[in-house]
Amino acid sequence: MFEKVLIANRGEIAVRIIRACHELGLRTIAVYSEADRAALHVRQADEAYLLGPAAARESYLRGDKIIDIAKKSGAGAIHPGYGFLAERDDFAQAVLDAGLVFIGPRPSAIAAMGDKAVARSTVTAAGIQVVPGTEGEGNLSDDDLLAIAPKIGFPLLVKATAGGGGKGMREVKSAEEMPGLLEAARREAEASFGDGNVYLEKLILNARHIEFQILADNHGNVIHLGERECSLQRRHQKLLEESPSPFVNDELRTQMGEVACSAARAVDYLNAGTIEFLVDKDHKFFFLEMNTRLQVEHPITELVTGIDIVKEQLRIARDRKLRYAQEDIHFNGWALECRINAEDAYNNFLPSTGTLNSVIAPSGPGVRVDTGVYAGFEISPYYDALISKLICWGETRGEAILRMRRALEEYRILGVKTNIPFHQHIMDSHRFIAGSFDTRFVEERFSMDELEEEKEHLAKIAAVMAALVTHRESQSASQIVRRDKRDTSNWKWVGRWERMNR
Amino acid sequence: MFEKVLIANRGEIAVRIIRACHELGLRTIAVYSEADRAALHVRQADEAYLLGPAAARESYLRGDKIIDIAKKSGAGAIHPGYGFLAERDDFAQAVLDAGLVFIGPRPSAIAAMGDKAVARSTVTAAGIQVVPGTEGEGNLSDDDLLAIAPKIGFPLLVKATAGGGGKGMREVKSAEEMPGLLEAARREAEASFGDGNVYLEKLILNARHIEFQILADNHGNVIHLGERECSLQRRHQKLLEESPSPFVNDELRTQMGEVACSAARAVDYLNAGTIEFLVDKDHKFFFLEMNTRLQVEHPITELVTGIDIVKEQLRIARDRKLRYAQEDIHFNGWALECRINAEDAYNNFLPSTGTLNSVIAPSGPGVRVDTGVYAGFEISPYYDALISKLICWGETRGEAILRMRRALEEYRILGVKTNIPFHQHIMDSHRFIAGSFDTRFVEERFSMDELEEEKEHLAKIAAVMAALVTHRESQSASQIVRRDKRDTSNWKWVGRWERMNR
Amino acid sequence: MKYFTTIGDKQFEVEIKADQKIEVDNQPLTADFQSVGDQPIYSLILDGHSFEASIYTTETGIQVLLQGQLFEVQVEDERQQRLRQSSSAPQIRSGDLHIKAPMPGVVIDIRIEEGQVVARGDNVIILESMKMQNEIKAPRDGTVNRLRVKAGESVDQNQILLILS
Amino acid sequence: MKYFTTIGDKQFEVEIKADQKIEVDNQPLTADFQSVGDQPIYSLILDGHSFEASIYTTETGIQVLLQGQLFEVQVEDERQQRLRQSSSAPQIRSGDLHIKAPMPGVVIDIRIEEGQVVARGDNVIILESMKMQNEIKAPRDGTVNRLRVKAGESVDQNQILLILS
Repeated sequence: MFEKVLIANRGEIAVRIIRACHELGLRTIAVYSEADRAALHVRQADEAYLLGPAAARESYLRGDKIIDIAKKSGAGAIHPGYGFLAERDDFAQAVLDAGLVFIGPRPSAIAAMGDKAVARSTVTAAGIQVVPGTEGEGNLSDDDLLAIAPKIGFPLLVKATAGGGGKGMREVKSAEEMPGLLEAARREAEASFGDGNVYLEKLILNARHIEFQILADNHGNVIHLGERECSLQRRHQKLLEESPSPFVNDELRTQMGEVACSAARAVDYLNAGTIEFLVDKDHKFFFLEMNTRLQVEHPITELVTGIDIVKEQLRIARDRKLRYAQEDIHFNGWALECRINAEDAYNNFLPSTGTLNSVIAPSGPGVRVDTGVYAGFEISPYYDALISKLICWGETRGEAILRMRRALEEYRILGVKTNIPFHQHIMDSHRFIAGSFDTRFVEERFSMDELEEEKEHLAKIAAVMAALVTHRESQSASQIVRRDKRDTSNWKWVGRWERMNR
Repeated sequence: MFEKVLIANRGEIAVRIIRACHELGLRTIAVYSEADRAALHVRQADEAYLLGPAAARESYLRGDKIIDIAKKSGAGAIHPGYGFLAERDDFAQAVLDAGLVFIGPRPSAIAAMGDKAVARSTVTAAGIQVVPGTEGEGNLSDDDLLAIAPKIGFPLLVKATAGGGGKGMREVKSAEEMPGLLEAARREAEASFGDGNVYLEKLILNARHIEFQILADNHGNVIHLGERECSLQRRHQKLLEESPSPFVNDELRTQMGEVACSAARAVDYLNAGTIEFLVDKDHKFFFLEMNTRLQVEHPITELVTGIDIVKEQLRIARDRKLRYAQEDIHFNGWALECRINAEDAYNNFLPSTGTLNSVIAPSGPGVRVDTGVYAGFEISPYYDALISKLICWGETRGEAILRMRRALEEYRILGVKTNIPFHQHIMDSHRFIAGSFDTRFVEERFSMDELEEEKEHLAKIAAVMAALVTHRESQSASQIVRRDKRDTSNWKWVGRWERMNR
Repeated sequence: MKYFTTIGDKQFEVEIKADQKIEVDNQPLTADFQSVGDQPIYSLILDGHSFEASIYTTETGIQVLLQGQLFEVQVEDERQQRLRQSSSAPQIRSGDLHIKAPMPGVVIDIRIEEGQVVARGDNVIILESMKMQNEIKAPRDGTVNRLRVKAGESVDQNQILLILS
Repeated sequence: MKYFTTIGDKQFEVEIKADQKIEVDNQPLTADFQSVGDQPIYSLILDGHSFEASIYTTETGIQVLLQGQLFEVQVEDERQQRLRQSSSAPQIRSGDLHIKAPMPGVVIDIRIEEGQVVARGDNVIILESMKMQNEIKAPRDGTVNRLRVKAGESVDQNQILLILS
């Protein structure tokens, strides 16, 4: 079995995987682009090889080069992380063809779940309810889609069949605006995935986005590790996740968990994966899609189950039997994850790039930070904006929220703007605290400009600080003049002094 | 009940307590010396008041000032942390007299356990076996001690009755050397505690230092949270602790835990405390002393029991009943703590002071860092050398060790020398991995100069790096000269260039 | 030294005296104000109350990020206030406004043409960076005077995208 | 450029060529060597193998702290090696040695007197700092030429404690 793992990724997830490997005594190989020579995953791995220029298509998407490096360096396995090549069945197949272990599902399962249209028909055949829409058929023309749309009903969603992460997705409110939005979705899908195919899905109102983590071994065992609540999104990007969901009771969890395991079995799934559901206000749930890889938000499940998912991935890839049966999985406490992005929360969440001048990460009991950056590292525009994941555990949801509040307040990142203030507002939001939110909450019922009443007195403090900074700047400006004078001869000093006091 | 807590301490433990308070919605008051204006506990607390100059006796030991600040600022309670005023019964009494809550035991319990001679007689009366020595009597003269010593037998220990932390302690191998060592111990005890009293204790060979965490509420409940293995010490200073102890089985744990609870009951104990035992190679155990306060190494117990000890302290101080009975306490996995000190592991562990230029703390699953410092903070010579506590949890002892290894390797602290290399050597030590060590291990059977075989190839790497640094320095030195020339006029440049090339 | 500060519709008068003594709206307070670790983070202990904020000076004022809340503060000293008050008419906003790229990226789409009239908040350009498409909005009403980029073009941070007049 | 390095009884010849090419004992290797974040931390990728070390230049050589292991490395270039090899006799250690305080603290005890002969490793002074008593040892054999501090005295870092000759 393999003793050396190549990690075909960068950023926090590459660091996360390296840590798991080292803790299992496995050696690690990093790959990196020219922009990432100083990145943490390169520094921490046992070996590191340059892939190419910064642009992903010339580096982290170069599956051929990566397999080549794996073979030359004696890696026995490749872990793809998430994003980049993680859900490319052709890459997974090429890894296997090269005689290496792919730490993830079989290529057939990636393919079946990767085409969202195929995925829908596959799980429907297994008796699983999907979100109503264009069932089972890919490659539909615009004319077909425009004809089917009124039968599904508006509002509906146009989604890329190869999609993920909200790319190539458009919400359509009426038949009139559909042609333009179809075109935009196809264009974005083509640009993002090299595949302009789209399908339609009914837009379920007041829905929650809830997903189940599953693990499947090579010996026929499939278990789930409970749910993650991922409803807090902005432009279809998840921002904050929690486990368990305040919306899911034991009965619903058992039902949904069983369906999640069935969906995984339907594609003969192997390794870690996630089944995403939409849940309506009546607790009715619909299969949305399956992510055939490690998920960004996997740590919250780790904190409530005590299971290290990445280590389980490695064990499964080494052909081990799962160490847990479903009845061994117990949920303890509550976990929240805030995705800390280099985005200006006060300026329309525009990405922010630059060198991190200072980073003081929160720590202490119940706090975990997964990151790939450090003070002195440069946040470049080439990759996504995720700086770190701040994960807090508490005995109860209340404790987890209070802990997250203090952790966010402790977190100092200087050099780029971040969305930490956004998360602080969420943690103060009465709706969030009450657990009453859905996928539209952030965009429709949340504002960064609202000031909680108990924070109104801070305006005065801000005014004092601004005055003190202004005062200090004017003082130090005049001090520089005064300091100068000591270096000059007396007659100069007199002249300058007189000019200043005129 | 109180809503505002004054923390009469500094450094990592002040930060730890502030975090617990904030997570319970309590407001916090920091106190600080002139050396600590920029310290993390001052930055994080809701309020902060200056005590006085850097020296502890003019700041953190000024109980009168601290109580005064508590009263003026409306604090309802004082948490003393560890060290400084934590085990001063007169301070605890003064806090109560001022109408405030002391977050710790009753003054009578502090007094009973604080005088080690009284403590020994008290627990002996409760039927608990103590380390043989001068029982129950304080204030013994040198003549008395010299007369008793041969009856106890050599080697023995001279210990300060007011002692702790290895101060005022001397090991005596023979009657001949005893007078001089007695004098040294008394002098150190007088300097450290203002009390030159000492007592004698038999030196138990091949002993392990194992302590039990206990919690006691104001409603008659006393429970223990299992043991901590603290045998890895240098000059009687703990360096690395783990929980559970590889030496303690379930039966011994139950026995020792019961004795620990009895010892606490013998002094009508309240709040969190620790009973220290010496355990000989035959699993026979002896009461050593009780620490009537929060212990530095409390986090390892938190990680294996899931109980937040500082929050329990606050709840107990608010007169709540313990939320756990003894049968609710379960031990899960294994935890290690490395004390990261500003000490040069390669130069006789001499303290190292200076400004921290850069700090990259390890993070990720199972890693906790408790600290009071950050990049830019100055480590001053006024207080102890503890920079942070690196705590790792694992499902098994093996996983915890492997995780600690990778966390130590990730940890970067620049600006002062640290003992991180010491901990790295320990984690590589076969004896430590096998769990076969006692309190003498570090001093007698451990060397920083030993190089594990698998690290021998690193010498070549070090040589390459040293050559590259030398090369770079010589290159950049010549570059600086070249850069200069652009700022000077041509004739100067020619002259300089000629001089250089002569 | 006296400073007049404005945050939205709130105004505070801050007088800075010697030895950490200040007055806020004539209320005397003790202010221990320090920057932390040579970074634009400031710690303020105001009559014993401890606050910490990131503070940036921008073209439009001083931004104070305090407990997750961003305050845009205008600060004037006495001389500046006198000058402003003595100018008879309110200042008329005029001149060209350069709309710059807030980050490096690729221009994906241009929603306006030269000569077009735009309103504050209109999307003018879509810029792709960090795998996200970002809408650049007009910061005020105006006419597109010059367009300086083309769709598909790579731009650096702070590169001028268009000029609004 | 060729460098001769010594670590204890091991010797390595490191030749630095252009474009990340080096030779170690005539074995050609590719070395990508960079400092990280403007700190004395260096990342080396040597033929694909990634190492990171803290490196300090001291009076006695170069200290490389690598995976918890401290290596004291002597580095000479060709010219320095020639010079050393051409000097007929081994260099005689001579002159005064200033023993300095490694950290600020208070002198608790002085174990020697002026004129006393000490051996390498002897405790000469006890310095209290960070609540700990620390033994200052003689770095080599010698005679205490001058004692510059008294018991009870506070000293700064690098203050001279005594002179050994």
